Amino acid sequence: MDLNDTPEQAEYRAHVRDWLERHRDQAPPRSGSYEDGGYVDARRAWQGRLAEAGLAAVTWPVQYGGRGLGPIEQVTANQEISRAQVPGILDVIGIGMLGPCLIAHGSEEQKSRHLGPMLHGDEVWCQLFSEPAAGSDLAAIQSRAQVDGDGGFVLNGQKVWTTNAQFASFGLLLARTDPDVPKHKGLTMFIVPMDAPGVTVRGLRQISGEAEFNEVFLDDVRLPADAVVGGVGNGWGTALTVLMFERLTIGFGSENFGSPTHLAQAIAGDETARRDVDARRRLGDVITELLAVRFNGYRALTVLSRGQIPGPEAGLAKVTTVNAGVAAIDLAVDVLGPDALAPETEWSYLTSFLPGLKSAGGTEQILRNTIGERVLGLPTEPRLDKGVPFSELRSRERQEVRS
Amino acid sequence: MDLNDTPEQAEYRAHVRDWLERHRDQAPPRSGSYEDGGYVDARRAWQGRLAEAGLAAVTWPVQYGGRGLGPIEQVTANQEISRAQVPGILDVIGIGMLGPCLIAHGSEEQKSRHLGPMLHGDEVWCQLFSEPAAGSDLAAIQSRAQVDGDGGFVLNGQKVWTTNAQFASFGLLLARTDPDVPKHKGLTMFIVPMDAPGVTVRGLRQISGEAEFNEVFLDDVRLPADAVVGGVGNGWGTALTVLMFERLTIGFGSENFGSPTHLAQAIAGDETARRDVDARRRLGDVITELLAVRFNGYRALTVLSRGQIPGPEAGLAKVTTVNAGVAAIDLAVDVLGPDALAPETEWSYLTSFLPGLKSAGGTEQILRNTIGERVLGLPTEPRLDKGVPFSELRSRERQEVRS
Amino acid sequence: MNFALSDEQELLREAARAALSRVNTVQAARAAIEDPAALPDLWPTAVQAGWPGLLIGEERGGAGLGGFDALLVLEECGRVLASVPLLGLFPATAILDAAGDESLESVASGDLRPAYIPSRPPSDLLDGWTVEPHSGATRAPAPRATLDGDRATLEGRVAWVPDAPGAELLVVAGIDAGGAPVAVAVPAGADGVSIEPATRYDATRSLGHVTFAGARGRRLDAGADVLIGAWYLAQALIAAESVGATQTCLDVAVAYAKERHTFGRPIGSYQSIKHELTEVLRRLENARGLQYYAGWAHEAQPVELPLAASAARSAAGAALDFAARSLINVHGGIGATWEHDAPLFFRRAQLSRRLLGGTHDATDRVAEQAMSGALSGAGAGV
Amino acid sequence: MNFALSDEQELLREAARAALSRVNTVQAARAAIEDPAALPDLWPTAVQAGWPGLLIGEERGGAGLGGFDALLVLEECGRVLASVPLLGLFPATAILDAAGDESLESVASGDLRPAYIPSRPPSDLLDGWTVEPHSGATRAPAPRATLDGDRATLEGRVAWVPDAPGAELLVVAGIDAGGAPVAVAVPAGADGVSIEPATRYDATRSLGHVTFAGARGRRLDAGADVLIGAWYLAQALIAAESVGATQTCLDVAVAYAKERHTFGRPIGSYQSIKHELTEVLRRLENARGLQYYAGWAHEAQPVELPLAASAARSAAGAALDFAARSLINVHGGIGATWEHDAPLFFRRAQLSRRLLGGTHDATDRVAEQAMSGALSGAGAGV
Repeated sequence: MDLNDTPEQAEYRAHVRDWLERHRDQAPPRSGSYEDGGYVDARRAWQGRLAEAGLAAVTWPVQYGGRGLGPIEQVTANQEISRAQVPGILDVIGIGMLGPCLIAHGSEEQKSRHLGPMLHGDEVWCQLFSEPAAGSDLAAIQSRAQVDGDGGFVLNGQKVWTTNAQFASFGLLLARTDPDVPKHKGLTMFIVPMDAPGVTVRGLRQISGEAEFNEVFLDDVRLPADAVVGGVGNGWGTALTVLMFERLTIGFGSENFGSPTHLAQAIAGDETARRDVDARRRLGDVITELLAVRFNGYRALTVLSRGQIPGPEAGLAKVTTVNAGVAAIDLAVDVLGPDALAPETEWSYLTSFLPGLKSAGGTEQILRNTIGERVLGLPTEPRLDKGVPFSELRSRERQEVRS
Repeated sequence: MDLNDTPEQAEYRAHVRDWLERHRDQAPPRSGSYEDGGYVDARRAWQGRLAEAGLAAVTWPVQYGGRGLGPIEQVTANQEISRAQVPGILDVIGIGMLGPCLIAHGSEEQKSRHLGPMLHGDEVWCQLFSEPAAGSDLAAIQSRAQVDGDGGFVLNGQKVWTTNAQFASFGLLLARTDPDVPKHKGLTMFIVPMDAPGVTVRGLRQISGEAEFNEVFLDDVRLPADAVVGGVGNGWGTALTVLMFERLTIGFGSENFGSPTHLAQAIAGDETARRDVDARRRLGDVITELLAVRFNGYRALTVLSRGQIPGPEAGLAKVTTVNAGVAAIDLAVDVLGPDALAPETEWSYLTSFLPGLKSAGGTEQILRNTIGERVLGLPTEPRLDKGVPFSELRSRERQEVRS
Repeated sequence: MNFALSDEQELLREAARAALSRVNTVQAARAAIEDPAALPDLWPTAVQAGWPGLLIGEERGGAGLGGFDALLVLEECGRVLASVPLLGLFPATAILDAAGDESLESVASGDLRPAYIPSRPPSDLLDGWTVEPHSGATRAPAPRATLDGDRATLEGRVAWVPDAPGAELLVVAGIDAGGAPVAVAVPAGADGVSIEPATRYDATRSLGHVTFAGARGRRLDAGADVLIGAWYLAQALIAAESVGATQTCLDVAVAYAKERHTFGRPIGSYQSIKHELTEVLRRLENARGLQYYAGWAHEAQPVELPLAASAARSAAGAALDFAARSLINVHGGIGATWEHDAPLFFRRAQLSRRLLGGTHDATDRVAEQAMSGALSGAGAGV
Repeated sequence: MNFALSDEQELLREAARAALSRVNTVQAARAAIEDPAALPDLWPTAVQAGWPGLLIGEERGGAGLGGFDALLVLEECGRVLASVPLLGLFPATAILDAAGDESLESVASGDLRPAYIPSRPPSDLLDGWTVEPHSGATRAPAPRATLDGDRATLEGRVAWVPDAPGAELLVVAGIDAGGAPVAVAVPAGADGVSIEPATRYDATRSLGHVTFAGARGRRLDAGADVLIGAWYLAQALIAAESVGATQTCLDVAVAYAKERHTFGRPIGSYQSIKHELTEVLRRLENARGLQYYAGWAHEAQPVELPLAASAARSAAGAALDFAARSLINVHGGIGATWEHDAPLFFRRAQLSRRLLGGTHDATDRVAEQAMSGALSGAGAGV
């Protein structure tokens, strides 16, 4: 039981800290608007610097530009980047989830063409999985990829909740190539250039008024045969790799929504709230939950550093973090009053942001199903869609709603 | 919108109040042990007095000894009984639920034989529905009634959660007469003399150590053909009548677990708790919930007095009442400390009593299913037991658990 | 015993619903977040419906209806997020009517729009009449009135006053030099009065910080009981408005849960969705029962109004918060997008429960009432 | 970075589990409700396992292990509701060891059983060292020690002390005339000491009200930091015990949910059951993560112990309450019957969270720590 670095880890930390101290004055600000092209370019360039210094893609194999180190070193790098108060990489989705998927399932051509520009921020990637009717039930994807005369494909459909699509160069896209087999079986993964004819990106405004996500429309988008990743009909398995890396990214729950320190300060700063037993109890509950996430993160990291994959229960960290965040904001607004809901405040932003986050990456209900079944071994619900061809499933639904 | 009595109601109230004032000194104490035969006998006799005076079975037709009045008069009588600080009827289950079922489904012989002694407390009744494997899923009853040579029946099985069985003269029992049809179809309702050979009653101790309920074992109990109520194979429909009257009884939620007044006094009496914002807020929440139950009860009563049946949402009063009760006890013990958990206290009793009550009369989950489907019109869950013969269902389950 | 709406009340409710249906108020609530001018002026609708005179006696040109009826109107406004300045109007007219003020005819006709400038009466941990702080939990004293016969001069500031911007007559709950409550009517345009408009998060809610610096008005013939009644009427009104909004949240969520499919089933068939929506229903019905209690107490049992209105406020504020979050959850990500109606109800929920003392304060008052013995008599019977 | 149990710790846990498995402690917990004599004496088991010396240095005959290890032992006791007087023992030995007291060898060998007589250190809304009130929320001052060189005379009363009955040496956190903390060791049999046994609701929990009336003992060489450390060690210990009990609640409930059928399906396939049990898991794992944090802080980062132990206590107390109620709910009516194990865990949950200041008090201390800035450094890194 030791939270200190081993000598090797300490050496790596010193290297990272030293590099950051020498270069931190070249970093762009930590926050800025992604609508501002200049800011995005500065973040791309900074990602390139981090990559050159070995602070990005720490766990990627050396042959693809990574450092070939373990998850603890990745966390170390992140900790030091945070400590230096500089921004981290821009393309968290590409480097954290899509790149590792390409490394696992991509062809040699795909890897050599894409991994370098991804790593250095020259080409940002986005994940084109979710659809309006395929969120929790991801395998219900309706986007169609039909074979055309040349052995290539023609894509039609709509994607949603796509982060970074507005400035991404490529997307990793899941589409249905065969509707006449059960729904998990007819899917294929593709690489889509975001500037291909027929691709349209539209910002999706959230409660807060900001466009945190995008919708992506695909109208007769033509793709060559070598755009396929992992083989035709193997899209579900390829997608699961991405989702596994997504879980690892979210699972550590190192990210807190709304600084607990700010919350504590806000309460401590109000003479009445400081002595209000109820406000104190609510603050104590929030802090307790967030501390639990942090120390369970260390437990998961220990497992990971031993070469094992943490179980799905790591996903509970997201539930805890989001719900504690909601409770924290609620308390802050109770204490500070309506002024906390002025547009420019941290509290107002989070009040709007968190309700949407609850379903990002799968709703809490789906997560609890998965954990109940895979961790506790509870029986599954009866499934009405098993083994049924996707096309039949859809017409059945349409009928039901009409009746 | 008027909570006052109409002139007719006021007259009835005056009659009841007058009678109670003249007879209250003859009443037994409001609480006592049901293990004490003397106390039970006193309560039987008192029920007889109430019945004679028209204060019991207020809504039963006059021809069966009732007053033929409406639900408001029944509530009025209950209010006055409570105000006079005397006990009400002993056999709430018989008069509130089983008698009305006999009136609806019983033969003339059954009515003339049983309703009188039931009403006057000479013969107490119990409800023999629930079984160890048939609680929420009541139609899964396994007790078997097989036809014998004389056209009578032989009963075998086990019932549970039977209130008053230890001193009841008769039970209304649901048993399976045909296992080879789907589960709702093979059931029949019977009248069982509790002193019949083969009937064994055993107290079922609760967390508190008291036997609030009983188990009833049935071993080759012989019943004549005229013990059937409502026809062979019609048991489910007959049972639904009982359950509807049960819902009306519980639905008003007039009963609070743990007096909110006592709770408020306990908090007001502790100098620290009186000024503890958290304790106050929790008290305020409990009181708010209980007030809502009371005023929704008036709404339901208004519906009822117009000859309509309140919807299943009235069952939410039970959820609110039990959960508010749990919150109330929790607060009381927090404020008073471990001494509140001494065996003789009201708080200690309720701490033990309420967890069991949560599932009495159907779990909260089942209630929420029913209300979600019947009130909000939400779709049902897929059912795996529909149309399947009961005997096949059972063997399927056994196999699953083994696998 | 009859605890249901009368035929007249059903009609009043239908009329309010019809009047409000002429404008797409929900759409306007969204547009107004970016452009406050997009909010339709519903005062003419209110005047046409006769709401300004609803609580004013018939002899003064009003309709002579009761608090229960006013609550039904607010419930309808809440259903569609209509921005009608009734939270300011109704308590103000209740005070003016009790005082038999000279302005009543103009108010009843809709020619003079009054707004209630509230003060929170003492009766719990906090002593004395206080007002909303501009920021933070520490409360400020109510405006101080220096009296000179029928005239009163006011000093002080009240923050986050609903419907203050645009009002023509301010009906103020202040305190005199000895801390006793005084009701004062001040024209909004009088010297020494300033109203700083403030909108936060929910664009349909017109708020203002009202400052009195030597503002002169007339003292109203209304005592502590009238001012206490006005405060609790305001609590009940905002509760009823939340009940209406909660009903819409439930209706929209239920409709979606029947239609949206995952894993081959409508999502409303899953227990997690079904039970959550049943919980919305439970909270809604509880809040509505307490709204009726508050309306009944206002008309028939004023001694129970503090308990009833506080309980209604507490239950309804929490119900709407829960319902708005459920509405978003049931919709998944789409429920948190700008074009969906769910965020508008969410915004309403978040701001509303922090106004007029806030819902937690109302819960505290329920506790205080219970501890001081108001409970035993609550609601007739038993 | 390594936040997992060492091989030695795994072995210690296995050994504890094996030692406790020799008696059916859950069965005994039920029998003891009616007959306290039915409770087995597990002190010999503790002695054999070496627990009395666990926290005592090897040079004094102890094992020289740390707080983390003590927590693992308590977790195992909690799993099976074993009644071993460790809540009294471990904090007492921690104080005696820090003071280098003369009794250490006898304590380490198990010949002399000490019990910690706690006082709650100041650091939140309540000022000064206080002790459990006998009833009600208003706290009493800690026992007052009149000093005379190495000797101390105690006056005062501490209620609801775990493991006081049967202890031979009382290790008391008192205050001197100036209110400063003083550690005093008093033989339980000394004049002026009385211990009134008190059992409430959970028969496995031996409690006592301890009164000092001019009781004379020896002053221990242990300052405020040691007494504060003992209080938070006690908080962490009762947390770990609750973590163990929560684990059993989850295991039993999950097993039943797989086996019990309604409407043709195992009940664990229904979302309401599945999600509730997942919530038990979430709370359990959070509490366990914080138990590890507290154990780590006790050994490696004492400045974070108040935050860590309070957080662990707060999370574990709530987790066990939730888990015990879930265990009953999942079983339906049968879970509330005398013969079932669920009520025993329920009793444990209800009493435990009211002892040693109570879980709400621990939550309050987390808040105080956060507000006084302890948070920024919490748990290395970031």
